[in-house]
Amino acid sequence: MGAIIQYVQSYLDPNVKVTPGAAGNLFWALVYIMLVFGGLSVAVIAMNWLERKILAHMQVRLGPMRVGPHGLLQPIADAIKLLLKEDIMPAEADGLVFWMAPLIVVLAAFTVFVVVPFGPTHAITDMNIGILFMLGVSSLSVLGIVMAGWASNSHYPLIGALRSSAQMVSYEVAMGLAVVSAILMTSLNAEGTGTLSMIGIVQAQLAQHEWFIFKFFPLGLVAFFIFAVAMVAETNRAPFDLAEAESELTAGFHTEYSGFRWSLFFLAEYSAMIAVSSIAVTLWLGGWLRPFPNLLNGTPWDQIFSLFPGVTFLFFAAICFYNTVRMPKHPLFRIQTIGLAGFGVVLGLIGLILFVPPVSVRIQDIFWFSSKVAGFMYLYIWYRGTFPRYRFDQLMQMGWKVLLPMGLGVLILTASVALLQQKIWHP
Amino acid sequence: MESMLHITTLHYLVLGAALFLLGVIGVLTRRNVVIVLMSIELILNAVNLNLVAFSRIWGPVNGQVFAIFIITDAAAEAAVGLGILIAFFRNKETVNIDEVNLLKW
Amino acid sequence: MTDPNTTLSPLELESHDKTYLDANELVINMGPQHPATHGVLRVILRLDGEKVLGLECVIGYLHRGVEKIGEHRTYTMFNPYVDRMDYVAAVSNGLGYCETVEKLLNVEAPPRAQHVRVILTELNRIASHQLWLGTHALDIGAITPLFYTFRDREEILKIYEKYCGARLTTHAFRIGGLQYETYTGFEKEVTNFLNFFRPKIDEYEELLTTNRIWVERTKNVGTISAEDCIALGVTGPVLRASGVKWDIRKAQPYANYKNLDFEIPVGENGDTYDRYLVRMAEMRQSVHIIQQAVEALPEGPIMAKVPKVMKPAAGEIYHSIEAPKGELGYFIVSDGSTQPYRLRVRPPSFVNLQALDVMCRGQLVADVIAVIGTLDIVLGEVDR
Amino acid sequence: MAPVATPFFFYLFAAIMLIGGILVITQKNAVHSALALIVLLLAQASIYLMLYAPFVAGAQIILYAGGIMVLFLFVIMLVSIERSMKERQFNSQWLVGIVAATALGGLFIAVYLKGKNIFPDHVLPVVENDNTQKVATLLYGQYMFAFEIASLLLLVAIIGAVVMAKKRI
Repeated sequence: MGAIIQYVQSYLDPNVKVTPGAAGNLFWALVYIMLVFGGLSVAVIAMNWLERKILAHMQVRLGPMRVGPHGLLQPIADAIKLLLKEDIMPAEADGLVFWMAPLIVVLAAFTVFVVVPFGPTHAITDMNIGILFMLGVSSLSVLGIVMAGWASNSHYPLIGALRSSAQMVSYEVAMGLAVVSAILMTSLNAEGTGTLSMIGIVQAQLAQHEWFIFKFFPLGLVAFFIFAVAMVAETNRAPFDLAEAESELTAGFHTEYSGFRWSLFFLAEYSAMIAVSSIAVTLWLGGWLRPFPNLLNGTPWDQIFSLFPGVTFLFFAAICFYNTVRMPKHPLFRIQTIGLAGFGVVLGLIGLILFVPPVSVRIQDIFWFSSKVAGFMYLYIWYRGTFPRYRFDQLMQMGWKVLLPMGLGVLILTASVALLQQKIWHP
Repeated sequence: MESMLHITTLHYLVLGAALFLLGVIGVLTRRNVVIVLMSIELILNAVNLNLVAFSRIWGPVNGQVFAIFIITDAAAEAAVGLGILIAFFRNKETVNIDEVNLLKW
Repeated sequence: MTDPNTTLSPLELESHDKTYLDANELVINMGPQHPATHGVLRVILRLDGEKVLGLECVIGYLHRGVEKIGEHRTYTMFNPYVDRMDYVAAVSNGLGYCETVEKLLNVEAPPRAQHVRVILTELNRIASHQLWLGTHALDIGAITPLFYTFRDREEILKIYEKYCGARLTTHAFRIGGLQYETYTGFEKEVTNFLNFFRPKIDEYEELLTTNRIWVERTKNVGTISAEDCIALGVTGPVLRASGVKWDIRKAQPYANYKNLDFEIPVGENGDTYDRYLVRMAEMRQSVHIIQQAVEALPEGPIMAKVPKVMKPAAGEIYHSIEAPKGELGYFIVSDGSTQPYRLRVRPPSFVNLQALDVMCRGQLVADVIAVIGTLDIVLGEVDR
Repeated sequence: MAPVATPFFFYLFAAIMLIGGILVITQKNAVHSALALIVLLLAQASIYLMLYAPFVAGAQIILYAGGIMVLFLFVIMLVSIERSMKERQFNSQWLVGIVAATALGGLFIAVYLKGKNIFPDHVLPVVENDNTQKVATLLYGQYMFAFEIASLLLLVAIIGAVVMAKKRI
């Protein structure tokens, strides 16, 4: 107990830089696992609500409005419904494989968060091969998808599984090339040694005073673009959602799944989205670094930027209060109005807590990282609202004939430019 | 008991040998070509395990480099082997290795 | 249609091929419960991996025997039934039926009635194309156009509701003219709708026409030549997209289309993208037609003199109109009694659906969905 | 500091690997075999981590579990396995096979017993962070030629697989 208090004290003291997730510190690794996975579940729930709302507003409709004020409790209602639903297994299915498939997908999607760096000290662990681990483990979810499709013993899931495995395997290649060109950039220091560690990659960007998306313009940008396309394909989302193309294959590999097992697939899909966005943020968008760390530096700017987390939550609270005022004054809406106001109060309180200096300093990294990831999440929703779906052969063509040569070209160019820079410009 | 708890290189080597034997038994006795191919993967993995264990005791990572080469080789082998398997299945409609007894079809 | 295999049905092909065993071959059954078959169409697909080797449509899940019912109802009583065939273009169905019976009776609807008929049918054409666009885009994976088109289709349905009280199966016309006079402000509301709708077409086009994915998904997909179209009896936008300038509104003008100025949009390649462009252009032309009809809306009676009990002279008649989906024809044989001796409908969806096999051979599974969408079939009309 | 529970984890993963290996060669259903093999490969990746070979562990996960095994599952799906499941699983020389394997095992045991003492008992101190660099230096330095040949091998394998598996080229 004393250790905990001591730890919390050291945590709140900005001068002490503890690394709670360091290897060997099993207790704090466990605490961080709880925190990250709790946060992840909340993020998935919020994402569910936000996707439905944002998509609805893009499509001139309201989205969920019934359960809770502005449908805020809808994801919880959905979760309860899914958990209470009868769990159906087709009679001809292969029981063991059918049972294991969603577990593998969920495990693969969740395990990658072990190395996601929410801040220099906010990570479960820092692995020497962090990015390799992330790519490797996230590629394991293909196995689950293939198993789900095969175990259902039905044509639509089988085609869906074949499609999605072929898609994920092909796009992994382009993705890997883009990642390699970013890792190459980490080696542009005096010693000439790069790193695969997720924290190391962000620190390399800090040391080079440049996010890798702007490095060797436009090479970093092109690599980022390749990754950004490949990551959408990798997570089977629109416009690459062929594996679960509703109009063609009903629901693809999870056609035969229902209830809890289906919700596991759902959970895995959203956490995989967050995971690949985290990779993109870490590799190209400076991870936990705040915007313009070089241009707007100095203590006053630091202080201004440290206000951002609190202000954001206060802004959300203000939106809640505004909508509370706009609620119909009918007695039927009384509970909803109170609920919305209460939600606003909670958000406002969180915002106020975030203004307390020790907290606000500590929360900076997490805030910037999460808001960058949130930007990607919005992009995902936007794509879904805008694009039609690619056809399978076009998708393959894009992966192998467009993104792969582009990735190779970017890799070679980045290497040449880096070599030139080291040998000629700064000998 | 003390020696049991202290993990030495020999432990890894014994594990590797056991895997190797399992792979050999699989290759020699199974009739399903897919499982035979998987048994070959088992054998390659056993070799990898030994290489990595040796590189751990002697220091230099040459063994790990060879392990990576073997993984590459396994990928090539799996691709060609499964390609042959598909061609075979298309003509004979079976994956039984005992039926592969003709030099032509 | 050059491949000799095309003469065999997919199921025959299967036995035909048995000597050559194929690990990838798959026969899958799409529908009748499938989100993209627009109702209860069942398609048996024979696939090589993702490639379509052949397909067979199985229809009849929505068969209600409309034509047989017609033989047991009087001419007036049968009128509402035709709305239930192509329920998204109910007004056109009604127009075709009323004009056929009028031709049989040798009556002509008064000019005002004809103008209102043109306005309502052209509105219906827009509504039908909107529904097509939304569902077609949804099939290809763009979910947003559906909501845009339904938002705007609502305005048309509101006009219908105000005019005759119904939104979908309107039963708007009567044999000999109209039952109801237009409501106050009808012209103004229709004009308002036109002004509201013109920029909306641009909005749809903005989402799709130049969208790279949309173009890639629709260009050179489900191509059908003009000869094949004519050989299969395909009509409507599908025929016009193949480059044949055939529109019954121009070729055999009915109602008062001969007084109205409009153009027939024609495509070149006969692929899904051209059919999309043709339908978009048709919506613009419909707006143009309605504009003229509203401006020239004459005063006068809305009902011709029609006997209370209709007993057309014995004989037979075929009359067809250009419904949103193609040529909608009615063939009625009268034996001089109050009921038709035989009634037969030539539904455009049914005839166009025959082209599905020709259009899908050699394409991929995803294209089958796109082609079903682009044919714009309504199963109520296919099965009748 | 040595990792906390090395013996425990070693025996855990070794048990997983052995059980997985036995399942691979005894299962009737090829998909179940493949699943057992995947579990085995992941356990082996963990053992690589215990041997301070993180890069090989990562390559094992990406290439073996995420690549090769997907290929296996893919092919198992394409070839229908219902028939082969009903057939006899082991061929007629199973006795010979087992005898040969046992003899080989005996040989292994003999060699290990004899050479038990040649392995140094001390554990080298490990700088964990430079493993990837060391591998890279060797791979692109000393073994550059082998690396190129490996890439050529992969190219040949791709072409060979396509030629074999495609119906009409």
